Amino acid sequence: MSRLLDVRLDNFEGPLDLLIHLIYKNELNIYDIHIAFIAEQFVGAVNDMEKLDIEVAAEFINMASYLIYLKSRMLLPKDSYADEAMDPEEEKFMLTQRLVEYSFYKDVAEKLRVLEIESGKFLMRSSTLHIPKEEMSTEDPYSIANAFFSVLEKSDVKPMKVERDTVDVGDLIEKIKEIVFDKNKLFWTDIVKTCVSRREVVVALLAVLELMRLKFIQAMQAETFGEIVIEKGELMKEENNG
Amino acid sequence: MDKEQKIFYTSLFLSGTPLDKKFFRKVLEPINLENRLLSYVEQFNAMELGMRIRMVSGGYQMVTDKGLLNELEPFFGEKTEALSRASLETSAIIAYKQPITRIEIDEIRGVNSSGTVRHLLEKNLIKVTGRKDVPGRPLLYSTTKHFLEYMGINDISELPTFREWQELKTRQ
Amino acid sequence: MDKEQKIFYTSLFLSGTPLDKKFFRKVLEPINLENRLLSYVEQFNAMELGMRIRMVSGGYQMVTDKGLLNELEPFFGEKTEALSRASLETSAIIAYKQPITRIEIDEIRGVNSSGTVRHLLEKNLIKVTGRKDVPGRPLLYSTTKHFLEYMGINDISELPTFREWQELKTRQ
Repeated sequence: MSRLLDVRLDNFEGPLDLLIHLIYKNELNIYDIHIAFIAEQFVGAVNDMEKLDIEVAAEFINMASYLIYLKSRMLLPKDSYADEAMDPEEEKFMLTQRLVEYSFYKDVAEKLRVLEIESGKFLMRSSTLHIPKEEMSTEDPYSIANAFFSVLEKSDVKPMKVERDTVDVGDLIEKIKEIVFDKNKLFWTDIVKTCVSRREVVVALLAVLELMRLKFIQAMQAETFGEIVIEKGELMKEENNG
Repeated sequence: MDKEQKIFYTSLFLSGTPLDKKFFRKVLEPINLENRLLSYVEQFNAMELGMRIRMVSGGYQMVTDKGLLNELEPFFGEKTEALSRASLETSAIIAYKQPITRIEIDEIRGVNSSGTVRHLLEKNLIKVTGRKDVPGRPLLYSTTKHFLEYMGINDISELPTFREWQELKTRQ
Repeated sequence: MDKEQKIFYTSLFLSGTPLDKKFFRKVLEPINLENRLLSYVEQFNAMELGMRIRMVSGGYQMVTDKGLLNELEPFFGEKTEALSRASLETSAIIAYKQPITRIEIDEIRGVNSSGTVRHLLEKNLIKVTGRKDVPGRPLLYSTTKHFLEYMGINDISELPTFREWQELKTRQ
Protein backbone atom coordinates (compact mmCIF):
# COMPACT_ATOMS: atom_id res chain seq x y z
CA MET A 1 0.00 0.00 0.00
CA SER A 2 2.84 2.40 0.74
CA ARG A 3 3.82 2.21 -2.87
CA LEU A 4 0.30 3.21 -3.89
CA LEU A 5 0.47 6.37 -1.83
CA ASP A 6 3.90 7.06 -3.16
CA VAL A 7 3.26 6.45 -6.79
CA ARG A 8 0.43 8.45 -8.22
CA LEU A 9 0.84 8.56 -11.95
CA ASP A 10 -0.55 12.07 -12.22
CA ASN A 11 2.37 13.23 -10.14
CA PHE A 12 4.62 12.21 -12.99
CA GLU A 13 5.23 14.02 -16.21
CA GLY A 14 5.49 10.69 -18.04
CA PRO A 15 6.96 7.20 -17.96
CA LEU A 16 10.55 8.49 -17.98
CA ASP A 17 9.78 10.60 -14.95
CA LEU A 18 8.31 7.57 -13.14
CA LEU A 19 11.33 5.46 -14.12
CA ILE A 20 13.74 8.04 -12.72
CA HIS A 21 11.69 8.21 -9.54
CA LEU A 22 11.90 4.42 -9.15
CA ILE A 23 15.65 4.45 -9.83
CA TYR A 24 16.31 7.07 -7.15
CA LYS A 25 13.86 5.53 -4.70
CA ASN A 26 15.65 2.18 -4.98
CA GLU A 27 19.04 3.86 -4.97
CA LEU A 28 20.02 2.39 -8.30
CA ASN A 29 22.78 3.69 -10.51
CA ILE A 30 21.14 5.49 -13.43
CA TYR A 31 24.11 4.54 -15.66
CA ASP A 32 23.73 0.83 -14.97
CA ILE A 33 20.10 -0.01 -14.38
CA HIS A 34 19.09 -3.49 -13.42
CA ILE A 35 16.49 -3.94 -16.16
CA ALA A 36 14.66 -6.91 -14.66
CA PHE A 37 14.27 -5.17 -11.31
CA ILE A 38 13.18 -1.85 -12.71
CA ALA A 39 10.75 -3.54 -15.13
CA GLU A 40 9.09 -5.31 -12.23
CA GLN A 41 8.84 -2.09 -10.21
CA PHE A 42 7.44 -0.19 -13.15
CA VAL A 43 4.85 -2.80 -14.08
CA GLY A 44 3.87 -3.01 -10.41
CA ALA A 45 3.22 0.71 -10.23
CA VAL A 46 1.13 0.66 -13.40
CA ASN A 47 -0.87 -2.35 -12.16
CA ASP A 48 -1.57 -0.60 -8.87
CA MET A 49 -2.96 2.32 -10.78
CA GLU A 50 -5.21 0.08 -12.82
CA LYS A 51 -6.44 -1.62 -9.65
CA LEU A 52 -7.45 1.80 -8.36
CA ASP A 53 -9.43 2.28 -11.58
CA ILE A 54 -7.24 5.19 -12.53
CA GLU A 55 -6.92 5.61 -16.21
CA VAL A 56 -3.34 4.94 -17.15
CA ALA A 57 -2.02 6.95 -20.05
CA ALA A 58 -0.91 4.97 -23.08
CA GLU A 59 2.70 6.11 -22.65
CA PHE A 60 2.95 4.26 -19.34
CA ILE A 61 1.51 1.05 -20.82
CA ASN A 62 3.92 1.30 -23.76
CA MET A 63 6.87 1.76 -21.45
CA ALA A 64 5.75 -1.20 -19.29
CA SER A 65 5.57 -3.52 -22.29
CA TYR A 66 8.88 -2.23 -23.62
CA LEU A 67 10.57 -2.94 -20.28
CA ILE A 68 9.10 -6.48 -20.18
CA TYR A 69 10.32 -7.07 -23.71
CA LEU A 70 13.79 -5.78 -22.85
CA LYS A 71 13.92 -7.85 -19.69
CA SER A 72 13.00 -11.08 -21.56
CA ARG A 73 15.51 -10.32 -24.29
CA MET A 74 18.26 -9.94 -21.73
CA LEU A 75 17.42 -13.32 -20.22
CA LEU A 76 17.84 -15.13 -23.54
CA PRO A 77 21.21 -16.55 -24.44
CA LYS A 78 23.32 -14.29 -26.62
CA ASP A 79 23.25 -16.29 -29.87
CA SER A 80 19.43 -16.45 -29.95
CA TYR A 81 19.15 -12.79 -31.00
CA ALA A 82 22.12 -12.74 -33.34
CA ASP A 83 19.96 -12.02 -36.38
CA GLU A 84 17.89 -9.30 -34.82
CA ALA A 85 18.32 -5.60 -35.26
CA MET A 86 19.69 -4.59 -31.93
CA ASP A 87 21.74 -5.98 -29.15
CA PRO A 88 19.78 -5.79 -25.84
CA GLU A 89 22.85 -4.22 -24.22
CA GLU A 90 22.70 -1.57 -26.88
CA GLU A 91 19.00 -1.10 -26.21
CA LYS A 92 19.71 -0.72 -22.54
CA PHE A 93 22.37 1.84 -23.41
CA MET A 94 19.84 3.77 -25.49
CA LEU A 95 17.32 3.70 -22.66
CA THR A 96 20.00 4.87 -20.24
CA GLN A 97 20.83 7.75 -22.58
CA ARG A 98 17.22 8.79 -22.68
CA LEU A 99 16.90 8.58 -18.91
CA VAL A 100 20.07 10.58 -18.35
CA GLU A 101 19.04 13.23 -20.83
CA TYR A 102 15.55 13.47 -19.39
CA SER A 103 16.97 13.59 -15.90
CA PHE A 104 19.14 16.54 -16.97
CA TYR A 105 16.09 18.49 -18.23
CA LYS A 106 14.19 17.57 -15.08
CA ASP A 107 16.94 19.18 -13.02
CA VAL A 108 17.12 22.21 -15.31
CA ALA A 109 13.35 22.57 -14.89
CA GLU A 110 13.90 22.70 -11.14
CA LYS A 111 16.58 25.33 -11.63
CA LEU A 112 14.18 27.32 -13.82
CA ARG A 113 11.55 27.11 -11.10
CA VAL A 114 13.97 28.74 -8.66
CA LEU A 115 14.89 31.40 -11.23
CA GLU A 116 11.22 32.03 -11.91
CA ILE A 117 10.49 32.57 -8.22
CA GLU A 118 13.54 34.78 -7.69
CA SER A 119 12.92 36.86 -10.79
CA GLY A 120 9.28 37.23 -9.77
CA LYS A 121 10.38 39.12 -6.68
CA PHE A 122 11.43 42.05 -8.87
CA LEU A 123 8.54 44.24 -9.83
CA MET A 124 8.63 46.28 -12.98
CA ARG A 125 6.34 48.32 -15.15
CA SER A 126 5.48 46.38 -18.29
CA SER A 127 4.09 49.37 -20.17
CA THR A 128 6.34 52.02 -21.67
CA LEU A 129 5.65 55.59 -20.64
CA HIS A 130 5.37 58.12 -23.42
CA ILE A 131 6.35 61.72 -22.98
CA PRO A 132 3.19 63.76 -23.54
CA LYS A 133 3.35 65.84 -26.67
CA GLU A 134 2.60 69.10 -24.95
CA GLU A 135 5.68 68.67 -22.82
CA MET A 136 7.72 68.47 -25.96
CA SER A 137 6.60 71.64 -27.64
CA THR A 138 5.77 74.43 -25.28
CA GLU A 139 3.24 76.98 -26.40
CA ASP A 140 4.29 80.60 -26.19
CA PRO A 141 2.37 83.17 -24.15
CA TYR A 142 1.38 84.96 -27.33
CA SER A 143 -0.57 81.95 -28.57
CA ILE A 144 -2.50 81.93 -25.32
CA ALA A 145 -3.15 85.65 -25.51
CA ASN A 146 -4.20 85.26 -29.10
CA ALA A 147 -6.57 82.41 -28.29
CA PHE A 148 -8.13 84.36 -25.45
CA PHE A 149 -8.54 87.77 -27.01
CA SER A 150 -9.71 86.34 -30.31
CA VAL A 151 -12.47 84.48 -28.53
CA LEU A 152 -13.33 87.60 -26.56
CA GLU A 153 -13.45 89.67 -29.72
CA LYS A 154 -15.74 87.19 -31.37
CA SER A 155 -18.11 87.20 -28.43
CA ASP A 156 -17.91 91.02 -28.29
CA VAL A 157 -19.22 91.38 -31.82
CA LYS A 158 -22.46 89.77 -30.76
CA PRO A 159 -22.61 90.74 -27.15
CA MET A 160 -24.72 88.40 -25.11
CA LYS A 161 -26.04 91.35 -23.11
CA VAL A 162 -28.18 92.61 -25.97
CA GLU A 163 -29.61 89.18 -26.58
CA ARG A 164 -33.34 89.25 -26.06
CA ASP A 165 -34.72 86.66 -23.77
CA THR A 166 -37.18 85.39 -26.28
CA VAL A 167 -37.06 85.58 -30.01
CA ASP A 168 -40.48 85.27 -31.57
CA VAL A 169 -40.79 82.91 -34.51
CA GLY A 170 -43.60 85.03 -35.92
CA ASP A 171 -41.36 88.10 -35.98
CA LEU A 172 -38.63 86.23 -37.77
CA ILE A 173 -41.01 84.72 -40.31
CA GLU A 174 -42.11 88.19 -41.23
CA LYS A 175 -38.51 89.42 -41.36
CA ILE A 176 -37.36 86.57 -43.59
CA LYS A 177 -40.39 86.95 -45.83
CA GLU A 178 -39.42 90.57 -46.32
CA ILE A 179 -35.82 89.73 -47.15
CA VAL A 180 -36.80 87.06 -49.66
CA PHE A 181 -39.41 89.33 -51.18
CA ASP A 182 -36.75 92.02 -51.64
CA LYS A 183 -33.97 89.87 -52.97
CA ASN A 184 -35.73 87.06 -54.85
CA LYS A 185 -32.81 84.80 -54.14
CA LEU A 186 -30.34 84.67 -51.25
CA PHE A 187 -28.13 82.40 -49.16
CA TRP A 188 -28.89 81.00 -45.72
CA THR A 189 -25.71 82.71 -44.47
CA ASP A 190 -27.24 86.06 -45.44
CA ILE A 191 -30.00 85.39 -42.97
CA VAL A 192 -27.51 84.27 -40.32
CA LYS A 193 -25.69 87.59 -40.70
CA THR A 194 -28.79 89.45 -39.63
CA CYS A 195 -29.09 87.47 -36.42
CA VAL A 196 -27.71 88.97 -33.20
CA SER A 197 -27.47 85.76 -31.19
CA ARG A 198 -27.18 82.02 -31.46
CA ARG A 199 -30.68 81.69 -30.25
CA GLU A 200 -31.90 83.89 -33.07
CA VAL A 201 -30.06 81.72 -35.61
CA VAL A 202 -31.89 78.68 -34.30
CA VAL A 203 -35.26 80.44 -34.43
CA ALA A 204 -34.44 81.73 -37.92
CA LEU A 205 -33.90 78.15 -39.03
CA LEU A 206 -37.29 77.20 -37.61
CA ALA A 207 -38.81 80.17 -39.41
CA VAL A 208 -37.25 79.08 -42.71
CA LEU A 209 -38.58 75.56 -42.26
CA GLU A 210 -42.05 76.91 -41.51
CA LEU A 211 -41.97 79.14 -44.60
CA MET A 212 -40.92 76.16 -46.69
CA ARG A 213 -43.82 74.15 -45.31
CA LEU A 214 -46.17 76.96 -46.20
CA LYS A 215 -44.58 77.02 -49.68
CA PHE A 216 -43.67 80.70 -49.30
CA ILE A 217 -40.06 79.87 -50.02
CA GLN A 218 -38.02 77.00 -51.31
CA ALA A 219 -34.52 76.04 -50.24
CA MET A 220 -31.89 74.00 -52.06
CA GLN A 221 -28.51 72.71 -51.08
CA ALA A 222 -26.24 71.46 -53.90
CA GLU A 223 -23.89 69.47 -51.67
CA THR A 224 -23.51 68.45 -48.06
CA PHE A 225 -22.40 71.43 -45.95
CA GLY A 226 -22.69 73.55 -49.12
CA GLU A 227 -24.49 76.85 -49.28
CA ILE A 228 -28.24 76.73 -48.96
CA VAL A 229 -29.96 78.83 -51.60
CA ILE A 230 -33.32 80.29 -50.65
CA GLU A 231 -35.79 81.41 -53.32
CA LYS A 232 -39.39 82.47 -53.45
CA GLY A 233 -41.83 79.61 -53.26
CA GLU A 234 -44.96 79.06 -55.34
CA LEU A 235 -47.18 81.01 -52.99
CA MET A 236 -44.91 84.00 -52.88
CA LYS A 237 -44.56 84.02 -56.65
CA GLU A 238 -48.36 84.10 -56.88
CA GLU A 239 -48.41 86.94 -54.39
CA ASN A 240 -45.85 88.68 -56.55
CA ASN A 241 -47.79 88.23 -59.70
CA GLY A 242 -51.08 88.86 -58.11
CA MET B 1 17.36 55.73 2.98
CA ASP B 2 14.53 54.20 4.97
CA LYS B 3 11.95 51.79 3.64
CA GLU B 4 9.16 54.35 3.51
CA GLN B 5 11.18 56.59 1.24
CA LYS B 6 11.99 53.66 -1.04
CA ILE B 7 8.34 52.64 -1.19
CA PHE B 8 7.43 56.20 -2.15
CA TYR B 9 9.94 56.25 -5.02
CA THR B 10 9.22 52.74 -6.28
CA SER B 11 5.46 53.32 -6.22
CA LEU B 12 5.90 56.36 -8.43
CA PHE B 13 8.25 54.38 -10.67
CA LEU B 14 5.87 51.43 -11.03
CA SER B 15 2.78 53.55 -11.51
CA GLY B 16 4.18 55.99 -14.05
CA THR B 17 0.99 57.99 -13.63
CA PRO B 18 0.20 60.38 -10.76
CA LEU B 19 -0.47 58.84 -7.35
CA ASP B 20 -2.45 60.94 -4.92
CA LYS B 21 -1.97 61.51 -1.21
CA LYS B 22 -4.86 59.17 -0.49
CA PHE B 23 -2.85 56.32 -2.01
CA PHE B 24 0.20 57.03 0.12
CA ARG B 25 -1.92 57.38 3.24
CA LYS B 26 -3.02 53.79 2.62
CA VAL B 27 0.49 52.47 2.00
CA LEU B 28 2.51 54.52 4.47
CA GLU B 29 2.16 55.77 8.04
CA PRO B 30 -0.39 58.59 7.59
CA ILE B 31 0.62 60.80 10.52
CA ASN B 32 2.49 63.87 9.32
CA LEU B 33 2.95 62.10 6.00
CA GLU B 34 2.75 65.09 3.70
CA ASN B 35 5.77 66.78 5.23
CA ARG B 36 7.82 63.63 4.85
CA LEU B 37 6.71 63.18 1.24
CA LEU B 38 7.71 66.75 0.44
CA SER B 39 11.16 66.09 1.83
CA TYR B 40 11.43 62.86 -0.19
CA VAL B 41 10.50 64.79 -3.33
CA GLU B 42 13.12 67.41 -2.58
CA GLN B 43 15.81 64.82 -1.96
CA PHE B 44 14.96 62.93 -5.11
CA ASN B 45 14.98 66.01 -7.30
CA ALA B 46 18.26 67.14 -5.78
CA MET B 47 19.92 63.93 -7.05
CA GLU B 48 19.24 65.02 -10.62
CA LEU B 49 18.95 61.54 -12.03
CA GLY B 50 17.13 62.61 -15.16
CA MET B 51 13.80 61.72 -13.62
CA ARG B 52 12.14 64.07 -11.17
CA ILE B 53 9.05 63.98 -9.04
CA ARG B 54 6.55 66.71 -9.70
CA MET B 55 3.44 67.67 -7.81
CA VAL B 56 0.31 67.36 -9.81
CA SER B 57 -3.25 68.10 -8.80
CA GLY B 58 -3.44 66.39 -5.45
CA GLY B 59 -0.58 63.98 -5.96
CA TYR B 60 2.88 63.13 -7.19
CA GLN B 61 4.25 61.86 -10.47
CA MET B 62 7.68 60.70 -11.60
CA VAL B 63 8.48 62.34 -14.92
CA THR B 64 11.35 63.09 -17.25
CA ASP B 65 13.50 66.19 -16.79
CA LYS B 66 12.62 68.85 -19.32
CA GLY B 67 16.28 69.08 -20.29
CA LEU B 68 16.26 65.55 -21.73
CA LEU B 69 13.15 65.90 -23.85
CA ASN B 70 14.99 66.52 -27.11
CA GLU B 71 17.12 63.41 -26.72
CA LEU B 72 14.32 61.12 -25.54
CA GLU B 73 11.51 62.41 -27.74
CA PRO B 74 12.47 60.29 -30.81
CA PHE B 75 12.19 57.12 -28.72
CA PHE B 76 9.58 57.88 -26.10
CA GLY B 77 7.64 60.83 -27.52
CA GLU B 78 3.88 60.56 -27.70
CA LYS B 79 2.57 60.26 -31.20
CA THR B 80 -0.54 62.36 -30.70
CA GLU B 81 -0.96 66.01 -31.55
CA ALA B 82 -0.24 69.04 -29.41
CA LEU B 83 -3.09 70.86 -27.74
CA SER B 84 -6.19 71.10 -29.84
CA ARG B 85 -7.70 74.45 -30.77
CA ALA B 86 -10.46 73.87 -28.19
CA SER B 87 -7.93 73.07 -25.45
CA LEU B 88 -5.85 76.11 -26.28
CA GLU B 89 -8.87 78.40 -26.25
CA THR B 90 -10.25 76.98 -23.03
CA SER B 91 -6.96 77.06 -21.16
CA ALA B 92 -6.41 80.61 -22.40
CA ILE B 93 -9.78 81.70 -21.01
CA ILE B 94 -9.01 80.02 -17.69
CA ALA B 95 -5.55 81.60 -17.61
CA TYR B 96 -6.94 85.13 -17.99
CA LYS B 97 -10.16 84.77 -16.04
CA GLN B 98 -9.21 82.42 -13.22
CA PRO B 99 -10.85 81.30 -11.09
CA ILE B 100 -13.72 80.69 -13.48
CA THR B 101 -16.64 78.26 -13.69
CA ARG B 102 -17.31 76.00 -16.65
CA ILE B 103 -20.56 77.81 -17.46
CA GLU B 104 -18.64 81.07 -17.68
CA ILE B 105 -16.16 79.45 -20.05
CA ASP B 106 -19.04 78.13 -22.14
CA GLU B 107 -20.52 81.61 -22.35
CA ILE B 108 -17.31 83.10 -23.66
CA ARG B 109 -16.63 80.31 -26.14
CA GLY B 110 -20.26 79.93 -27.16
CA VAL B 111 -19.99 76.14 -26.96
CA ASN B 112 -20.03 73.48 -24.27
CA SER B 113 -16.53 73.01 -22.86
CA SER B 114 -17.03 70.12 -20.46
CA GLY B 115 -15.03 67.60 -22.52
CA THR B 116 -12.19 70.06 -23.00
CA VAL B 117 -12.14 70.98 -19.31
CA ARG B 118 -11.91 67.29 -18.38
CA HIS B 119 -9.07 66.82 -20.86
CA LEU B 120 -7.16 69.79 -19.42
CA LEU B 121 -7.65 68.44 -15.89
CA GLU B 122 -6.25 65.08 -16.99
CA LYS B 123 -3.29 66.79 -18.59
CA ASN B 124 -2.73 68.67 -15.34
CA LEU B 125 -2.89 72.02 -17.11
CA ILE B 126 -5.79 73.22 -14.96
CA LYS B 127 -7.10 72.33 -11.52
CA VAL B 128 -10.17 72.80 -9.38
CA THR B 129 -9.60 75.60 -6.87
CA GLY B 130 -12.94 75.87 -5.12
CA ARG B 131 -16.61 76.59 -5.69
CA LYS B 132 -18.30 79.81 -6.70
CA ASP B 133 -20.72 81.27 -4.16
CA VAL B 134 -23.73 81.30 -6.45
CA PRO B 135 -26.73 78.95 -6.67
CA GLY B 136 -25.55 75.46 -7.57
CA ARG B 137 -22.08 76.25 -6.19
CA PRO B 138 -20.27 75.37 -9.45
CA LEU B 139 -16.59 74.36 -9.43
CA LEU B 140 -13.97 77.02 -10.09
CA TYR B 141 -10.98 76.27 -12.31
CA SER B 142 -7.50 77.78 -12.39
CA THR B 143 -4.36 77.00 -14.32
CA THR B 144 -1.59 74.92 -12.70
CA LYS B 145 2.12 75.39 -12.21
CA HIS B 146 2.54 72.86 -14.97
CA PHE B 147 0.59 75.18 -17.24
CA LEU B 148 3.07 77.98 -16.54
CA GLU B 149 5.95 75.61 -17.31
CA TYR B 150 4.27 74.55 -20.48
CA MET B 151 3.85 78.14 -21.59
CA GLY B 152 7.38 78.94 -20.61
CA ILE B 153 6.45 81.68 -18.17
CA ASN B 154 6.97 82.14 -14.44
CA ASP B 155 3.73 83.80 -13.58
CA ILE B 156 0.30 84.41 -15.05
CA SER B 157 1.01 88.15 -14.95
CA GLU B 158 3.59 87.57 -17.69
CA LEU B 159 0.86 86.80 -20.19
CA PRO B 160 0.42 89.61 -22.73
CA THR B 161 -2.23 92.23 -21.92
CA PHE B 162 -4.97 93.07 -24.37
CA ARG B 163 -3.03 96.11 -25.56
CA GLU B 164 0.17 94.14 -26.02
CA TRP B 165 -1.70 91.53 -27.94
CA GLN B 166 -3.21 94.11 -30.25
CA GLU B 167 0.22 95.51 -30.97
CA LEU B 168 1.64 92.07 -31.61
CA LYS B 169 -1.27 91.21 -33.83
CA THR B 170 -0.98 94.28 -36.02
CA ARG B 171 2.72 93.77 -36.39
CA GLN B 172 2.32 90.23 -37.61
CA MET C 1 25.83 63.64 -13.20
CA ASP C 2 26.30 64.19 -16.91
CA LYS C 3 23.58 64.14 -19.49
CA GLU C 4 24.45 60.71 -20.84
CA GLN C 5 24.01 59.13 -17.43
CA LYS C 6 20.67 60.89 -17.01
CA ILE C 7 19.49 59.71 -20.41
CA PHE C 8 20.46 56.15 -19.48
CA TYR C 9 18.46 56.21 -16.25
CA THR C 10 15.49 58.01 -17.72
CA SER C 11 15.25 55.66 -20.70
CA LEU C 12 15.14 52.73 -18.32
CA PHE C 13 12.55 54.53 -16.23
CA LEU C 14 10.33 55.13 -19.24
CA SER C 15 10.72 51.76 -20.98
CA GLY C 16 8.40 48.88 -20.17
CA THR C 17 10.87 46.29 -21.49
CA PRO C 18 14.62 45.77 -21.01
CA LEU C 19 16.67 48.05 -23.28
CA ASP C 20 19.70 46.47 -24.91
CA LYS C 21 23.09 47.84 -25.83
CA LYS C 22 21.93 48.31 -29.40
CA PHE C 23 19.35 50.80 -28.19
CA PHE C 24 21.88 52.77 -26.18
CA ARG C 25 24.37 52.78 -29.02
CA LYS C 26 21.74 54.64 -31.01
CA VAL C 27 21.01 57.14 -28.27
CA LEU C 28 24.45 57.63 -26.73
CA GLU C 29 28.07 57.95 -27.86
CA PRO C 30 28.86 54.35 -28.86
CA ILE C 31 32.62 54.34 -28.23
CA ASN C 32 33.47 52.44 -25.07
CA LEU C 33 29.83 52.69 -24.11
CA GLU C 34 29.47 49.38 -22.31
CA ASN C 35 32.03 50.24 -19.64
CA ARG C 36 30.32 53.51 -18.96
CA LEU C 37 26.92 51.83 -18.73
CA LEU C 38 28.27 49.32 -16.23
CA SER C 39 29.55 52.12 -14.07
CA TYR C 40 26.19 53.92 -14.30
CA VAL C 41 24.44 50.72 -13.21
CA GLU C 42 26.79 50.38 -10.25
CA GLN C 43 26.30 53.98 -9.20
CA PHE C 44 22.55 53.71 -9.47
CA ASN C 45 22.33 50.53 -7.45
CA ALA C 46 24.62 51.98 -4.80
CA MET C 47 22.11 54.80 -4.20
CA GLU C 48 19.57 52.26 -2.95
CA LEU C 49 16.53 54.21 -4.01
CA GLY C 50 14.26 51.19 -3.96
CA MET C 51 14.69 50.81 -7.71
CA ARG C 52 17.67 49.00 -9.12
CA ILE C 53 18.98 48.29 -12.60
CA ARG C 54 19.35 44.62 -13.44
CA MET C 55 20.95 43.04 -16.46
CA VAL C 56 18.56 40.71 -18.12
CA SER C 57 17.96 39.18 -21.57
CA GLY C 58 20.97 40.99 -22.96
CA GLY C 59 19.84 44.41 -21.78
CA TYR C 60 19.20 46.64 -18.81
CA GLN C 61 15.97 46.94 -16.89
CA MET C 62 14.81 49.10 -14.00
CA VAL C 63 13.09 46.97 -11.36
CA THR C 64 12.22 47.27 -7.69
CA ASP C 65 14.27 45.83 -4.84
CA LYS C 66 13.31 42.33 -3.79
CA GLY C 67 13.02 43.61 -0.23
CA LEU C 68 10.02 45.78 -1.15
CA LEU C 69 7.98 42.95 -2.65
CA ASN C 70 5.63 42.52 0.31
CA GLU C 71 4.80 46.20 0.50
CA LEU C 72 4.42 46.82 -3.23
CA GLU C 73 2.83 43.59 -4.38
CA PRO C 74 -0.70 44.36 -3.12
CA PHE C 75 -0.76 47.50 -5.28
CA PHE C 76 1.47 46.78 -8.24
CA GLY C 77 1.90 42.99 -8.39
CA GLU C 78 0.55 41.30 -11.45
CA LYS C 79 -0.90 38.01 -10.37
CA THR C 80 0.63 35.49 -12.71
CA GLU C 81 0.52 31.77 -12.15
CA ALA C 82 3.81 29.97 -11.76
CA LEU C 83 4.71 27.64 -14.61
CA SER C 84 3.74 23.97 -14.27
CA ARG C 85 6.39 21.26 -14.22
CA ALA C 86 5.44 20.30 -17.76
CA SER C 87 5.95 23.91 -18.89
CA LEU C 88 9.26 24.23 -17.09
CA GLU C 89 10.52 20.93 -18.56
CA THR C 90 9.38 21.78 -22.05
CA SER C 91 10.86 25.27 -21.99
CA ALA C 92 14.10 23.80 -20.62
CA ILE C 93 14.30 21.39 -23.56
CA ILE C 94 13.53 24.17 -26.05
CA ALA C 95 16.11 26.45 -24.41
CA TYR C 96 18.90 23.91 -24.91
CA LYS C 97 17.83 22.35 -28.19
CA GLN C 98 16.48 25.34 -30.09
CA PRO C 99 15.30 25.38 -32.75
CA ILE C 100 13.42 22.13 -32.09
CA THR C 101 10.21 20.52 -33.36
CA ARG C 102 7.38 19.38 -31.12
CA ILE C 103 7.95 15.72 -32.03
CA GLU C 104 11.55 16.01 -30.89
CA ILE C 105 10.38 17.50 -27.59
CA ASP C 106 7.89 14.64 -27.20
CA GLU C 107 10.66 12.10 -27.74
CA ILE C 108 12.79 13.58 -24.98
CA ARG C 109 9.91 13.91 -22.53
CA GLY C 110 8.27 10.59 -23.44
CA VAL C 111 4.86 12.27 -23.56
CA ASN C 112 2.87 14.48 -25.90
CA SER C 113 3.72 18.14 -25.37
CA SER C 114 1.29 19.89 -27.72
CA GLY C 115 -0.80 21.46 -24.95
CA THR C 116 2.28 22.64 -23.12
CA VAL C 117 3.83 24.10 -26.28
CA ARG C 118 0.63 26.01 -26.96
CA HIS C 119 0.61 27.36 -23.41
CA LEU C 120 4.23 28.51 -23.70
CA LEU C 121 3.46 30.21 -27.01
CA GLU C 122 0.54 32.05 -25.41
CA LYS C 123 2.77 33.19 -22.58
CA ASN C 124 5.28 34.49 -25.12
CA LEU C 125 7.99 32.32 -23.57
CA ILE C 126 8.64 30.51 -26.86
CA LYS C 127 8.07 31.41 -30.49
CA VAL C 128 7.94 29.71 -33.87
CA THR C 129 11.18 30.31 -35.72
CA GLY C 130 10.67 28.40 -38.94
CA ARG C 131 10.07 24.90 -40.27
CA LYS C 132 12.36 21.91 -40.26
CA ASP C 133 13.42 20.68 -43.67
CA VAL C 134 12.08 17.12 -43.22
CA PRO C 135 8.90 15.47 -44.53
CA GLY C 136 5.84 17.24 -43.15
CA ARG C 137 7.94 20.39 -42.62
CA PRO C 138 7.11 20.63 -38.88
CA LEU C 139 7.35 23.95 -37.04
CA LEU C 140 10.50 24.80 -35.13
CA TYR C 141 10.35 26.45 -31.70
CA SER C 142 12.82 28.66 -29.85
CA THR C 143 12.72 30.54 -26.57
CA THR C 144 12.02 34.29 -26.62
CA LYS C 145 13.70 37.33 -25.10
CA HIS C 146 10.78 37.43 -22.73
CA PHE C 147 11.77 33.95 -21.52
CA LEU C 148 15.16 35.32 -20.47
CA GLU C 149 13.51 38.31 -18.80
CA TYR C 150 10.98 36.05 -17.08
CA MET C 151 13.73 33.84 -15.71
CA GLY C 152 15.89 36.84 -14.87
CA ILE C 153 18.87 35.68 -16.91
CA ASN C 154 20.96 37.45 -19.49
CA ASP C 155 21.53 34.59 -21.84
CA ILE C 156 20.77 30.88 -22.22
CA SER C 157 24.44 30.21 -21.60
CA GLU C 158 23.89 31.10 -17.94
CA LEU C 159 22.07 27.79 -17.52
CA PRO C 160 24.29 24.83 -16.56
CA THR C 161 25.69 22.79 -19.47
CA PHE C 162 25.05 19.10 -19.72
CA ARG C 163 28.71 18.41 -18.96
CA GLU C 164 28.69 20.56 -15.84
CA TRP C 165 25.56 18.82 -14.68
CA GLN C 166 27.06 15.37 -15.34
CA GLU C 167 30.17 16.21 -13.37
CA LEU C 168 28.07 17.36 -10.46
CA LYS C 169 25.98 14.17 -10.66
CA THR C 170 28.88 11.74 -10.73
CA ARG C 171 30.60 13.55 -7.88
CA GLN C 172 27.48 13.20 -5.71
